[in-house]
Amino acid sequence: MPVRDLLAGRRRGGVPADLWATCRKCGAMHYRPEFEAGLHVCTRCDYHDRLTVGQRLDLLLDDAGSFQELAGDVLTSDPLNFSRPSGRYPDRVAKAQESTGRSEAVVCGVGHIQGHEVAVGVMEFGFIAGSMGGAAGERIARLFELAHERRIPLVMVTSSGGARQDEGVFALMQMAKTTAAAARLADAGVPYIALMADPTLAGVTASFAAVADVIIGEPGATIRFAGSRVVQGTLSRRAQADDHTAEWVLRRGMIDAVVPRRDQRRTIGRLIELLAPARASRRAEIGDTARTRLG
Amino acid sequence: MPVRDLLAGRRRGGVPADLWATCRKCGAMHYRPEFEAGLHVCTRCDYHDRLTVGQRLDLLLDDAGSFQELAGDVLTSDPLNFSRPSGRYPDRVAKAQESTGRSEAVVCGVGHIQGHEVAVGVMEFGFIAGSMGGAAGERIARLFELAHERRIPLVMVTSSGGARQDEGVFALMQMAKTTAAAARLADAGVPYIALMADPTLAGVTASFAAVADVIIGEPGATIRFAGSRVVQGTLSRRAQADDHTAEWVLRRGMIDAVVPRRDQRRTIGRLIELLAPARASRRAEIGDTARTRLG
Amino acid sequence: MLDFERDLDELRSRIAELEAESDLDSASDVLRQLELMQLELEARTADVFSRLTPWQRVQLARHRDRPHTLDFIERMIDGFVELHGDRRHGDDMAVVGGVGSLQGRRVVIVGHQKGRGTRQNVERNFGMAHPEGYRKAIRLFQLAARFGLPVITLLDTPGAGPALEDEERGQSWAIAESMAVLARLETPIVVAVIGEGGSGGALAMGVGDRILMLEHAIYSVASPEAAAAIIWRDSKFAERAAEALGLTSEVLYAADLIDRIVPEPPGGAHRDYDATAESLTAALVEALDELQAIPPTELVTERYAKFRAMSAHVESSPDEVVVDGSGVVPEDRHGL
Amino acid sequence: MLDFERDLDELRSRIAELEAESDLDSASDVLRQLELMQLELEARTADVFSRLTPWQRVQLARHRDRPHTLDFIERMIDGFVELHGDRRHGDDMAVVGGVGSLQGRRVVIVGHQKGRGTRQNVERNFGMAHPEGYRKAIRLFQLAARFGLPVITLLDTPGAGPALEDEERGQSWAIAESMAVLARLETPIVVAVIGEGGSGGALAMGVGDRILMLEHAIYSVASPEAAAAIIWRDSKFAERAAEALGLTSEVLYAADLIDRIVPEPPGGAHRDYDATAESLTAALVEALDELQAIPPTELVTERYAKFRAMSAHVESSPDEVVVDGSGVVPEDRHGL
Ligand SMILES: [Zn+2]
Ligand SMILES: [Zn+2]
Repeated sequence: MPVRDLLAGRRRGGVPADLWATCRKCGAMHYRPEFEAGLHVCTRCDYHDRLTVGQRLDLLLDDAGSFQELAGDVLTSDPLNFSRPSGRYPDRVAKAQESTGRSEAVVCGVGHIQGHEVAVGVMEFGFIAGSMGGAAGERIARLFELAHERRIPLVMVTSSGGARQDEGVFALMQMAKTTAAAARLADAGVPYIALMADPTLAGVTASFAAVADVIIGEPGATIRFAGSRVVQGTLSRRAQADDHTAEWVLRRGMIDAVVPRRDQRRTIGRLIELLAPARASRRAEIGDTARTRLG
Repeated sequence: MPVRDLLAGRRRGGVPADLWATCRKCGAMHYRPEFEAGLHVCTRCDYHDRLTVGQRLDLLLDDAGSFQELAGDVLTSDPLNFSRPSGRYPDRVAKAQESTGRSEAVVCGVGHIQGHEVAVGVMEFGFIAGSMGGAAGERIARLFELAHERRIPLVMVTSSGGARQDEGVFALMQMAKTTAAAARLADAGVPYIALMADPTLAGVTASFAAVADVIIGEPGATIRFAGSRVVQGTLSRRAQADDHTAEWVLRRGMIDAVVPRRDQRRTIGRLIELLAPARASRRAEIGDTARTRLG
Repeated sequence: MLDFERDLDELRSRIAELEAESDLDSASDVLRQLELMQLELEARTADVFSRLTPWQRVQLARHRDRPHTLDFIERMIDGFVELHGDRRHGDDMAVVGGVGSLQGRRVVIVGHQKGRGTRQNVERNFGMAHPEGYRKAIRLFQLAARFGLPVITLLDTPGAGPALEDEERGQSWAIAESMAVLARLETPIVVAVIGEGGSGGALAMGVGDRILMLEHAIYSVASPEAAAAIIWRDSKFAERAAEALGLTSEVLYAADLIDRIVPEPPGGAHRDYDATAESLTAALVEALDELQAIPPTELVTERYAKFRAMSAHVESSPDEVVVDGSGVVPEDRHGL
Repeated sequence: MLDFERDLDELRSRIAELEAESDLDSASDVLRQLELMQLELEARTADVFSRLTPWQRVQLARHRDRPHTLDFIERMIDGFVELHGDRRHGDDMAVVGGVGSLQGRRVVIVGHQKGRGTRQNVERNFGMAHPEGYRKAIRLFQLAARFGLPVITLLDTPGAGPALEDEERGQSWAIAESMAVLARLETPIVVAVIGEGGSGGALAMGVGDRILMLEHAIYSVASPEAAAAIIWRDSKFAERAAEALGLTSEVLYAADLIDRIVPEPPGGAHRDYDATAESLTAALVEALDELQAIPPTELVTERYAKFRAMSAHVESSPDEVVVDGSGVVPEDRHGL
């Protein structure tokens, strides 16, 4: 490990923090190179740790390098002139942009999974808790519309605390907007697969994520309607640590499967193969048109 | 009371049975003329006693005398050459026909409710426990098709133990046949209202009855999937007397309302008024055609 | 009785006392005094209500005497038949719905239903719908479309039920499905926020062609208390959250997120149910009559465009979204 | 081991013993003896199975070693992805389903799933689906139609769950809705009764364009035990009920209630899973390929006609159904 990394690492009890990864779920310590080689999965409790958009694209796409971003210049505005103790909203956005290297809490675009051209959206929890405001909602809606126009399957990886409070009802309405866009895609017979990663909460669970044709959960991911602070508050009486995991919602019939990270690309690829509407023949009609239009 | 009636009545403890009606639910004894004036409703427990087809049509239609029966000549056959300890199937049918004065366990036709022309089907529990065999299924399917063709609302009054065992899989298939006919009516935008009377069980509950647009239960009616003898057998562990009443299934979200007998015609009439597709205008287009075709 | 109502109420009591003491034969100066006090009450009411803070609006929207869905149905709908149940799990008392007619127009009307008093509030779960409530609503929406009836929804909920049993039965899935169904429902839909428009629990029934809002109703991404808990990590900052969230009808109308503010009688909806219902009826009838003229498929297209346009975002280089070297989002959609 | 299998099994054991004792170098008379015994086994199997009573067929259909839905999926479907849950209440283990390909044809396949052994049987509720099982199936049927995939259903259940909790969640409603959805599903549907086709619980997933039935499967209006309880008021008359109910594939084929009997290997499906799966695959593929050529809306029309024709009734004066003075049922429908 280079000295500058050691110095950069925050230290805990004398251990260079960056050299060790602590499981968010069970607290187990993992030697970081091994943890990363194991796709950020806890070997003790099987919790699948949060990934950055970059890590996720690497894992999901055949070739993350050829991913083409859509609507990357759609950025947040500050409709309510919102301010929190932790800072003005635009400053918080700027800080999130800086720390994540992403311009919003969701990155959308086109890539390939197991050889299939796919519309892909990945949420970045590191960006203001992956919250959905107007810009994120706009990007997601455009992604659904792109998949619709080009008749290519859509894959969304969700990780979000819900609607972004700082945009008030503007953020709330993104639930309706993205859900309506997803519903139109379903009517068009184009498959949409959601991969719910840790955590998928509130306004994201209860909108475009829940209406996917097939929903896959990541092991250990928290999936819930109530936001985390709401649950810590007075409203829910008996929520427990093990409630609301992917495994829990699977038992309750809400998702189709819990799939470990190492198998996700293959499983999603297979689902696309099985659900995509007669690709071979349609490609000639629609795919080519889209490609022509796209240059 | 004429002497011949007194003689005809079976006697219980010296009381002429016909002079008194015993509540099937709570055992209360009611002076029959009062009981009948009260529409066969128990004044103690509000149980709505079973009615004959004739009584039901009197209660439901504006003018039972102008009821026109449909497919009354569709009669049961004996596809399995079935025999029970209680007799050969055709003999049991003949006996039922004699005792009820009806040719099958369901009587279908056209009448008027609150001035609306309506396709009406009424099941006769006294006819082999209101069971549905091929003839009943055929009559019901034709009724749905008649309502479809003439675009008139349909009202079904159910009271049945389920599929008629004596016809084996022929009887079972009536579930699919009648449900499919009801589904087609729904697709055509013609309202279908079911009135579940005591008892509505098994193959009738789980077919055309359950897919009605609006389902009304009669107070105290038993409504259930499992047939009565199945429940008395080993399969259901904790069924209790009060389970599976109309009130119970209402609380569980399965029916729309429990409506007392005295209000049923008005409620159904109002529902037809509200749901019937633009009758005034359509009548000219479709109603007249149907009327022409019907002479 | 809210703080800011107290002062008005004292005046109101004095008028009532004076009225009780006086009679038709009272001296004309007593009658004149009464008239003056009436005028003063009106002026002071107008004054107080013109200066309400967002937090006071929240309190009004939640006023225990505020008319709820069934109060409106009773006054607006003729021949109402309540329809119960989701045909799957239960009959949620926090959502009521049925068929009836509004000034001669056949409608399906569905709304959140709050209770009054402890017993009713428990029964109605404080207006917080369970999943089966949304599924009942979905069933009624589909019934409406099947028979060509327009849909009216009345929004009045602190939010969807957040209890463990709500999670168990898929609260998120029920809400999302309700929005998805409404988004494509081929019949006119008019939404009216009548009290608390609380978050996703309200929006679940809030996707429509026209969004009306009673003057003192609120509509919010989260309850002020929840937002305070999220933002200030302390629900005591609810008043401040109410100010920050932009939840009043005026803010939302200015932001184009709602279509119309429906005026309430002086002193708020709870001062005069009949007048409020009349005001809402007029607005609903106008909206329905406009929509009735539009073909259902077109309604769905316009409804999509309406919600599609609800956003607040900027594009660093508009009209140039680069995928594969050229724009994929047609220019004509940027306006949405 | 069923009674009538015991005799065959003794012979089978003796063959196995002799085979174990002998080797490649054994005297040719030993080998000849073995061969003769093999032939005898085959002949006796054929004989026993040609004379099976309906009750014995019931026992075969319920044989604890009989292949179940997942055994078939494992052998017939490539790249199967199981999809879980009804998105409303739970994931019923008594119904399994998912997507995969059958000899290169993309399909949605759904079936009842029985367990083996106590633990599995409890988990799978003995193959008796709960309402959420049918609702999962409905979801998958609709998914199939959305993406233009044909549906295969495998029927193998004693009947739908009759417990109080099944009633609570609307067992009747789930079954009826499943039939209503299948009746109108715009995609080919092939039904195969693979074991016990028990009453409405089986028929819920049994509405399709082609109804296949494994040779020794049964399909019945009620389980023989339930029918015996209803008819003789004693479930001990099950054997007699089995005879009376007409539940074998031959009877149903003769009655035109099923379209095709799928042969099982000698000794029954449980003797050779692979051969049974191959036999079923061939029948499914043939049915699918026939149906694939028919436009979906036509499929729905023909499917309706198919079930519409399933009856056994007489008309005292055919073609004269009198309403308002003239016939309402068009003549061309009498043939259905
Ligand atoms: Zn761990
Ligand atoms: Zn009684």
